[in-house]
Amino acid sequence: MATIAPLAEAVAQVVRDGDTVAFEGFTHLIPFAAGHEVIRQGRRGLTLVRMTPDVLYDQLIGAGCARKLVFSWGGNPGVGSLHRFRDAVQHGWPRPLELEEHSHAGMANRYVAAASGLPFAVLRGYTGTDLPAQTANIASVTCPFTGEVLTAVAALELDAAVVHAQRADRHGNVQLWGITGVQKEAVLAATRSLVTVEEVVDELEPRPGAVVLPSWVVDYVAEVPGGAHPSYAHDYSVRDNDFYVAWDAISRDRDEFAQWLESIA
Amino acid sequence: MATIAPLAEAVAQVVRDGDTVAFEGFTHLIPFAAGHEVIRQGRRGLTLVRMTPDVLYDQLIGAGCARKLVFSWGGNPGVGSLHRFRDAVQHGWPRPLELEEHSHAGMANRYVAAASGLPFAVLRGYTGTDLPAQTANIASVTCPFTGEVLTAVAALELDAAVVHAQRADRHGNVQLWGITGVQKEAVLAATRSLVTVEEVVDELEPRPGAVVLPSWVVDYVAEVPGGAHPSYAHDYSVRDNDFYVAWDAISRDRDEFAQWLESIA
Amino acid sequence: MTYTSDEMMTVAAARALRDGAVCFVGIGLPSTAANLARRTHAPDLVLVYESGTIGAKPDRLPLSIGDGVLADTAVSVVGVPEIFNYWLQPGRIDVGFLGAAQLDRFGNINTTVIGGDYRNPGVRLPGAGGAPEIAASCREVVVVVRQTRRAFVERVDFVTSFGFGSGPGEREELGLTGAGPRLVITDLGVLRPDPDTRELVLTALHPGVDLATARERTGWDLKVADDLGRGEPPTDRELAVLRELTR
Amino acid sequence: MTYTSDEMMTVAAARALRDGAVCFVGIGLPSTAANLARRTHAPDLVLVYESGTIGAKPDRLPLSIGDGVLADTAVSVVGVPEIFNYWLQPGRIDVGFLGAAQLDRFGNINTTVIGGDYRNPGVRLPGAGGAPEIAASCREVVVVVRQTRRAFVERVDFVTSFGFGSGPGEREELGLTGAGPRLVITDLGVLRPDPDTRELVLTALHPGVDLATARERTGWDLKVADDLGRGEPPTDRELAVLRELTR
Repeated sequence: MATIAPLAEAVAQVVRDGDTVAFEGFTHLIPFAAGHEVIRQGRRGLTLVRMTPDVLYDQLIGAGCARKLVFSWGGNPGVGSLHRFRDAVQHGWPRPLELEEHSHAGMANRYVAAASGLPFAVLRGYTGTDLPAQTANIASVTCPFTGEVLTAVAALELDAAVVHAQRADRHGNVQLWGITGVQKEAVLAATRSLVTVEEVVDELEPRPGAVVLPSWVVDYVAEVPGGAHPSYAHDYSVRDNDFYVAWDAISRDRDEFAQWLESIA
Repeated sequence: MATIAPLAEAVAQVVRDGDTVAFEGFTHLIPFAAGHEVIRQGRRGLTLVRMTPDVLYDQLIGAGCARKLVFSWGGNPGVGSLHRFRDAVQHGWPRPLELEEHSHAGMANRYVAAASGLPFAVLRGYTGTDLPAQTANIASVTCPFTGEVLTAVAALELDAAVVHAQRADRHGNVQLWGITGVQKEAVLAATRSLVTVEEVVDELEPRPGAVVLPSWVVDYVAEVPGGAHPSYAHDYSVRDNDFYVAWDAISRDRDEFAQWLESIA
Repeated sequence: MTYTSDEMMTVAAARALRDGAVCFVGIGLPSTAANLARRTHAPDLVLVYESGTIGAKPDRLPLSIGDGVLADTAVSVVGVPEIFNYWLQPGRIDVGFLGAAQLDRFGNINTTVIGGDYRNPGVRLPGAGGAPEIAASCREVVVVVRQTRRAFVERVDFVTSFGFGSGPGEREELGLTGAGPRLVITDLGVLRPDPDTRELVLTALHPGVDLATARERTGWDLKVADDLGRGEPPTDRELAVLRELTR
Repeated sequence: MTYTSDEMMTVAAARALRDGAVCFVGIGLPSTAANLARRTHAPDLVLVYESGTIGAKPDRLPLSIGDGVLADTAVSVVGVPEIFNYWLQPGRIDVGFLGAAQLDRFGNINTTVIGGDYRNPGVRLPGAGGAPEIAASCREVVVVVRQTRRAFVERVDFVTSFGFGSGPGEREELGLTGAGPRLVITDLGVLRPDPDTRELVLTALHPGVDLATARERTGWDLKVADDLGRGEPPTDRELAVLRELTR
């Protein structure tokens, strides 16, 4: 059964120094508020996992929370590059950032394997590319029936998963809809989980396209209206595209970024 | 793009002698009307595939359409045994029935592999049981990362899949909801597919929990109101439990069964 | 109130489920018992059915695992591949609740064929369904089965679902993470595996059942616990709720 | 109407999509072109985005692959694992529509690192996203990229997405089922792989572009088709729809 708790307490319980942690969200429902709380709590040595690390991960990396990034596409969608990410990779600032890089299909299947309690997943992926030479956790596997050689990826087991959703009920059952990404898989792949929600309601009225996470696979729920801003929560808010554009300038400069960091302290 | 056609034409196009064909449905949405049309058209030598062959498969087997059954649970749910199935297995009547027997988890993963364009799937399954000794298409595979030995099942590629759904729109996009079983996987695993629907509508209004099959992965749609009877279509009809009970007596006796066969001719 | 031995069995099975547990439920007696538990001492019992309904709260007993009432009342409805891969396989389920056509002294279950051989069986049964992986992956398994000499055999004719194989250490060797059958509940009493030998031992009799009957209806030399217990009869409330559910 | 070279490129890319095709669309120029096609000659073009939206019909251009408008207008929205496993991987998609930071003479694409080595890159780019499997599994691939000497290189610094490797037969040897890059559309013209050598050959120039410019902006010795074509300029309608989409 999930515990409904204030954000600071929930983050303190779920995200610990040295954790392998995913703040998932595919453009939609990115748990910014929870990520900022991680920055405030000064977590260090995190292995950050996400298919599409964007501005939130730029912030976490720039704040020095991360030692490693496991990902498949790192950019500011529709705007350009992540400058804090680049600064960490190219200049080791504020600290070096180890990379483990995949394709989306590879990452998605790594989550699926972990959510399924399997040590690996099979896919047709990475073929002919330079990625396997640089990335651990990609191997080959032979079909025992046809002899065909396919790609295997290792399960992506997480210490913690943090996602944002539209709603939870008072038992801690969670409901999210719109573009649902790999949030279910991330929560099921994690030892500990936190879901921030737009609102806690008496009853989860069924919604088309909704994914529901039963309370008994969620550890903490925190009510954080607007907790996905500048990303969005379908039917609750729209994406703040201006912030994403503004981030480009903020993040290009270490001092500007430092000021931004103070603004969320 | 799916073609919307009368049932007889659609069945003639989709199900051919000697096919490996699944009429899927997990208690709910079982495509009885399409199956009866297959009996009327006198198809022979079918390899019938289904996780839960129930009364419809008893009928197809008794009518002599099948040469093989690939399945994981064959019974009359809530009632008892399938007597035509037993008669075929135990006495070869009306013809011998070859069996390939799996667990639900194995069958579901075999469909997933085929729907995913992979030759096999990995699971923790069948361990310690007598099934692998009797069943082809179960093997072992070693994790290239951990060395752990897991179970592999071969992809379940179908010539044809037949399912029933609540609705289609005039483009042939199909919508089904309630218990959705493995219908999506069966259609995606098949070379040819037919969906019978309760009704064809102008617009598929979104529904909670609905699975939508885009028109371009469906070959034929046939409007057959009540086409799942005596099974049911969630929000359209209820399960005719009396028929399932009555089937026990009909199917126990070859002559009674023959009379039933005439009744659908 | 008077009651039948089947009612006693169902009540005993219901009592074995602690409130809040997550329970993977087969149809028939297990489903009846789980729904009885949810209506009595375990209102927060989570029922998971292999048809993909998670947290179903049926207001009447489903006649099949695919009844519409399960989908209508569930917290979440998922596809069949997902229920096995994401929910059962990783060991998220506390209790797997199974029936059996044959059960042997080491808790192995047969629902496939009886007599003859596999290709030429005496009786062809429905087969495995979800049971092999329920027996393997749930944290523990509870079996509900009527105790007869035909059902309680020295060695099952076919291992559809693995219990303890032929003794201690086999589950571990096979890499099975679930603890296996913890409890077998029959119309006569309760059996549990001996912690050392893994053989099923009679640990309690239902009210009014004598030990001789239990021995007689067991196809092997039944071991009996030193502290053989005696179950409580169904309460009036348990019987009333059960009869309301099954009428 | 006057138009920019980017507009010409987008219009040419849109024209390459036949009506009714199922198209896996990356964000940016490919998405603009695909939506332009859907609004002009290809109303039944099926747009699939890696965010899981199938058959999206956005009424305005999405700014990211995860815009709400894609979910609201889609025939079906599925999870990200499903979009890759059930929809892309089995080869159900007709056309994969990709951009590139670097592209080489054999149609290989780099969106990972430029300069230096992988661990110490000159420029760190966003990475692979869905591109490696789009390039591998779609029946064919269309690349939309501005033609510059920096982008059009002899050999990409990093193969993020495989085109033809270093020549004929390599896709087949690797077991790739898709045909690979069929068309590269730039702001200057159109390139296609030579059927024998698989090297990209300039097959058409956009109106007003001279061959010398195309050669100059290519980092390898550009081969030119004997029957070098000349594209049609954007029609007024194409430009009007494009500008309506992107304003």
